[in-house]
Amino acid sequence: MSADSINKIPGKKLLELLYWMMLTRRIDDRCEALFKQGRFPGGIFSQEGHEAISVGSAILLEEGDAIAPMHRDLGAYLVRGMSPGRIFAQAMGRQGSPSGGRDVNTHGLGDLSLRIFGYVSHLPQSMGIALGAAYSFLYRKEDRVALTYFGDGASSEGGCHEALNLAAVLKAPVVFILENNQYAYSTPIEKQCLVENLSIRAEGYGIPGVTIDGTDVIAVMEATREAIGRARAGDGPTLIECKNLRLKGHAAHDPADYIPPGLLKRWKKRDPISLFRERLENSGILDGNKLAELQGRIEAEIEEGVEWAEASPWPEAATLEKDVFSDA
Amino acid sequence: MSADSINKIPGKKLLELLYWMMLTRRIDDRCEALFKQGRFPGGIFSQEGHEAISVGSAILLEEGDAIAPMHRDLGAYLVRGMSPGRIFAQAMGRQGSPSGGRDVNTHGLGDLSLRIFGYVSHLPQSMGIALGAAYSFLYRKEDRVALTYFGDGASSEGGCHEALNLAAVLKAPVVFILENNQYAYSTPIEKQCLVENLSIRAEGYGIPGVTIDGTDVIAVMEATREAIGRARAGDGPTLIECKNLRLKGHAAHDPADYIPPGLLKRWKKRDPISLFRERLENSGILDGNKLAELQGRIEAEIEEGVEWAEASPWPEAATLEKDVFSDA
Amino acid sequence: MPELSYLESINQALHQEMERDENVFILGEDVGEFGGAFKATAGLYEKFGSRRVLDTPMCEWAFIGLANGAAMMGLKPVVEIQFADFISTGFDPIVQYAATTHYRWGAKVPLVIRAPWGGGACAGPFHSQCKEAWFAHCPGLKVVIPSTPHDAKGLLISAIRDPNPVIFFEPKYLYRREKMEVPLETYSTPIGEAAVRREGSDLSIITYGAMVLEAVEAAETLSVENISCEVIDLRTLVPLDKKAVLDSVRKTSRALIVHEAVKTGGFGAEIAAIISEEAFDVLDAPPARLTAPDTPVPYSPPLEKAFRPDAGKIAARARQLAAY
Amino acid sequence: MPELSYLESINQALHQEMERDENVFILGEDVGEFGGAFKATAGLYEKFGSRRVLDTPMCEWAFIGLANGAAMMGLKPVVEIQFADFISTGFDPIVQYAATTHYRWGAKVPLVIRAPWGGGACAGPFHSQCKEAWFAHCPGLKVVIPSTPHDAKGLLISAIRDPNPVIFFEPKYLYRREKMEVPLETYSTPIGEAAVRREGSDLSIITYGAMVLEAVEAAETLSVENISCEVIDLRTLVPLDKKAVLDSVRKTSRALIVHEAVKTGGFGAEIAAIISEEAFDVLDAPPARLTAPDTPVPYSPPLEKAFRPDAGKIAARARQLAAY
Ligand SMILES: Cc1ncc(C[n+]2csc(CCOP(=O)(O)OP(=O)(O)O)c2C)c(N)n1
Ligand SMILES: Cc1ncc(C[n+]2csc(CCOP(=O)(O)OP(=O)(O)O)c2C)c(N)n1
Ligand SMILES: [Mg+2]
Ligand SMILES: [Mg+2]
Repeated sequence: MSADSINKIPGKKLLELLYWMMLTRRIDDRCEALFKQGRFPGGIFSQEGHEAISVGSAILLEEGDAIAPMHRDLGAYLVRGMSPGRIFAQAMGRQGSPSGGRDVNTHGLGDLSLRIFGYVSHLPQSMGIALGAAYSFLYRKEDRVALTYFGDGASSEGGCHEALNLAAVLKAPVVFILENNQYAYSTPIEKQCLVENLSIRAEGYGIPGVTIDGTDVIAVMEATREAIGRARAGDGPTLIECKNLRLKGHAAHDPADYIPPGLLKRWKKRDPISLFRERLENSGILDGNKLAELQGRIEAEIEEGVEWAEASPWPEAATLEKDVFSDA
Repeated sequence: MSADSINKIPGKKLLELLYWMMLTRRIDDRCEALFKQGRFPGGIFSQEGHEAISVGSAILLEEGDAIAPMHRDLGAYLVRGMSPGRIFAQAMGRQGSPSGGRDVNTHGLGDLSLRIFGYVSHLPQSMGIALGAAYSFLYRKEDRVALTYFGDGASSEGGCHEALNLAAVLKAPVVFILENNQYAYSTPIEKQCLVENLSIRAEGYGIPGVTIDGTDVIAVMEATREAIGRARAGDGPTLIECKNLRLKGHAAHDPADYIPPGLLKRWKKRDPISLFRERLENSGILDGNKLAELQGRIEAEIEEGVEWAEASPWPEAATLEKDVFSDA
Repeated sequence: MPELSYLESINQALHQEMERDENVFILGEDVGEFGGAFKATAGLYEKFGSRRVLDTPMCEWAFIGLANGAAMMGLKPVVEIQFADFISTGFDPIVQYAATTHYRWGAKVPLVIRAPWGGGACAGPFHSQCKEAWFAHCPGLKVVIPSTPHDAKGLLISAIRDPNPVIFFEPKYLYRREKMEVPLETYSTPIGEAAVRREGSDLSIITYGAMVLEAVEAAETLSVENISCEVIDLRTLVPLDKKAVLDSVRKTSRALIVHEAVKTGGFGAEIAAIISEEAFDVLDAPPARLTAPDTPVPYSPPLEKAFRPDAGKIAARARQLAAY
Repeated sequence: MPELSYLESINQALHQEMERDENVFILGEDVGEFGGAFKATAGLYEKFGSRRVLDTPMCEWAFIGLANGAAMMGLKPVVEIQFADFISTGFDPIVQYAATTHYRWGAKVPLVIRAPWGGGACAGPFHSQCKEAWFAHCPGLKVVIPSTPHDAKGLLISAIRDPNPVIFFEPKYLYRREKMEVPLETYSTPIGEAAVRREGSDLSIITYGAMVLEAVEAAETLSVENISCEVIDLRTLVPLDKKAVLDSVRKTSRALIVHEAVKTGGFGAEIAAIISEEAFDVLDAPPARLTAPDTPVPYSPPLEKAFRPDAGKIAARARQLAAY
């Protein structure tokens, strides 16, 4: 194999990317297992196949930047500092989670101290929220950026159009990442739009748009880096379409047998983590020892997280009516 | 002047176009006067500068086709068979109007026997309605088309995006006419979008889009003819952007002094009716006699309409609670 | 008679109405081959094809708008909203267009909007909402919430045959809970008629949706204590069967109104207002409301349990009221 | 003290709060140079520039979403909806995001949504709506509807300083109707406190918005007939000043609830329910509601006049109630 573009990136950074992606995947696996064991009162979304997108983009944020993720961005939460324990606790409905048991799975998994905005189900609300954060940066003349995500499904919602156009008009420092995983629940992309690349819509707003391989964490990082640079330079928003496939069901309850086996097989070969691991191995950055070390660290963190979550108490019924309003 | 493209069109048709445009303008003038005389309990929208768009497109519809107009499409109502009297009666709040005094000005000016859908204020609802009519044609395998209109302002609303994309995906026989009159109330187009031509957005839906001169009734007719042909042939929707300027205020109460005088002056020279009249005169299709005849006919119709409307009784208070629901 | 679940009953009504009337069609997200998030539309795509069982992209505004337009052209759209919570995303075409059009210029907009509704499944703040009060406050909309498999079928058939827009909320808590005998043939249950689920003389429990089950259970508990409760299942909020409510209250002189929706501005307020306005003279106790508190719907089991009324809470409140 | 109209008072509050707090900014359609459809934001653009007085394209969803995001970042957005009727177009960011976020994960969303609201101006079904009940039914939103120039200023200032999302409806019928003395300095009128507009002993008229004026006029008429009416102006629906309502009803034993919104599911039902639940023992007559009927708001003068409650209708209903 000839020189890989990753050689320009420090090995440490590359291993960091791999770590976050593997951590994301293993949490996802663990969530599926916990769900099947009945340890989550509610459901949980699968993240498989999305790790390169959430990790490769969020990794570029600096302190003070803001992020408004969607439901396949576990990686982004982790990268931005949300601990696995709090994430498990959220799915378990425990007091120690960001929502204190009030919201389910990755919904409402917000923490302003990390500048992570919790989302609501109604897609794609997060786009408006990120735009608002971006407007606050303009307002205060801060050199910051907001990053947000939406799916191919959400791209058909009116809000997506409004947010993109308003961001364009305001030249707001926001990066919109479209996670085109080819499905909205059971609905394939061909039933959602006629265009080959959804990024073409950027032209209709007069902003740059690109389509990239969403299974390639380096491609995601490079495209995001460019977009963030543009945002910080005052040149406004960018739309980045990342193509991938959701490798599991919409949520843990969904066997997703509507995905044609051939399609799934093709994309399983493009598992973002395997691909990246191979590249690192081929470039001599990763070896068996390092991998084992990473895996060990991850398993330990996950165990610790699950334990922490399970030790977290149930919310007390007496708190039910607290905090509907803020007092000050 | 060299051969004008209008020479391909029968003189009778051309005079018909002129008639409808002049009628629209004169009704508009009369409405303004009636409003100022306090004979309308509510407000009224100005149509000036939009006549070529509404007339040049609606003229192509056949019986059984459907139309969902917006608030600058008086011409379309007239062409499709709504009598001036009923229109005046609507603005006056009389029983004889399509809404029986329940809705104001061109709102709710619907008549299913004419396949005209009354609109609601919430822009751009009519786009969804027209799409529904178009879907009914597909459903019943009817060779019909639905025509609808929206403004540059409404183009920023989410519904616009949803309707265009859904129409594209369904290959629905619907023609979307964007009346880009450069203002949404007081807000100029530069504050609404960054693109030169809004028709570029069609590409993002995989459908044809064109931008044409909205002051040229023949250009409107030709573009609409093509779009309708495509729709009837099963090739789906088209977006036609017509550029013009709203020559008066947003509504009769609005002096519109936010429009730069230079801009207004430039576009007043492109008054769609004067332009067309000149062309017809230059081509020898219109002469003083014919013009006078048209004018006379129009004035008589308007007089008759106003009289009819004023003779129409006020709705009775006792009917207030009728017809909220349909009984059968 | 075959025994059907609530969900099977909905599915059967859809099959039968689509067979009966060429104009009936289904649309929404994932309603086609997939059969809908809850499988309410299972088998329809196979039988009727993509023209009559239309999978849409995610665009509640546009597909409800489409339904409005198609309805005015004489078709009979049956829209599925994936969860009732998402009905707010397609709000304008419902509350502004569909609700007002017949009044404004005489066009009928006969469509049905079906939506899996309500809580009790640890689904969190956005998959559990009960916002029927929003729609009851929009003249021109009918609001139907059946509580049994039998009514689900009969009322859905009525809704499809109704010339008006009908918001049809289906308590998803009941989807697979209890089966009951449901006639195989089509039948319609009239919109606007409440049902007496249990007769009683001491107290009227007035409710709808999944709370009917809880109210009946509470009534059974209380009957052992010699408190005789009548349970009124409103079935439709608009039009409201005022007569059934008032007849019951005139008989019992005490009213307990129960719903899953939050208290302030809930439909229970309307019922309480009507009772106190029109049966004031017969009341032996103030009309009482037992509802969810004024919070979003919380996810975690201890919180959702505290949030949601149930048989135990109903019985406790009824006891108080009976002793007033 | 200068005399200000309702509109001038709103405008002054905006000027003063923007001067006081760098974080306060305005956004909406035509709010900039144009000063808003009703001129409520006149002069602000000139003074504070386009960053703090932001003209948006037509996109209620996105600009309210933007306001949510900005609010969580510590800014204080004051959104203008051109007419309250269009609030349904930006519904999700309000009822789903702003309302629930503090409860769900602790972030404050301090924004104000101002909207010219209500009828009486022959503006038809889409420029006259009163949908406050929708928002009162969403825990997490405050709902404020001032009825005087003095309150308009004081309550808008309170709303801007409130750490929660506040829906602020301005009866446009009152915008230019009556001037009154309004202090030049800033002051805040507490959210959640009703005002007694007129004291009385026979009957309580409980109302808000433009109906306060009509109720006071009715009370004056009735005083000549020796019927003494107390007029309670709720001023805020959420949080509701239950004490003021109940105190008044305990004093008069009769309650007439008046609003411009349609009857079914209107906020009047909530008031009637509360009164009958909590002041049952003192009531000498059923709590009565006088509201608009259940129709869209009709345009034509004879219809709108019949639709809308006014002093005459209030007096007539109050007479009946007093004689009950
Ligand atoms: C407005 C709205 N309508 C419907 C839903 C229900 N829903 C949840 S996720 C989903 C599919 C989302 O697809 P996409 O945006 O492509 O994201 P993905 O799940 O594929 O990552 C749907 C329909 C929703 N959340 N919001
Ligand atoms: C959803 C919505 N928001 C706000 C308004 C108020 N409004 C009425 S017309 C208008 C401007 C419309 O501009 P455009 O679409 O360009 O049409 P034009 O009036 O210029 O023909 C506005 C803001 C509305 N009707 N609908
Ligand atoms: Mg997807
Ligand atoms: Mg315009």
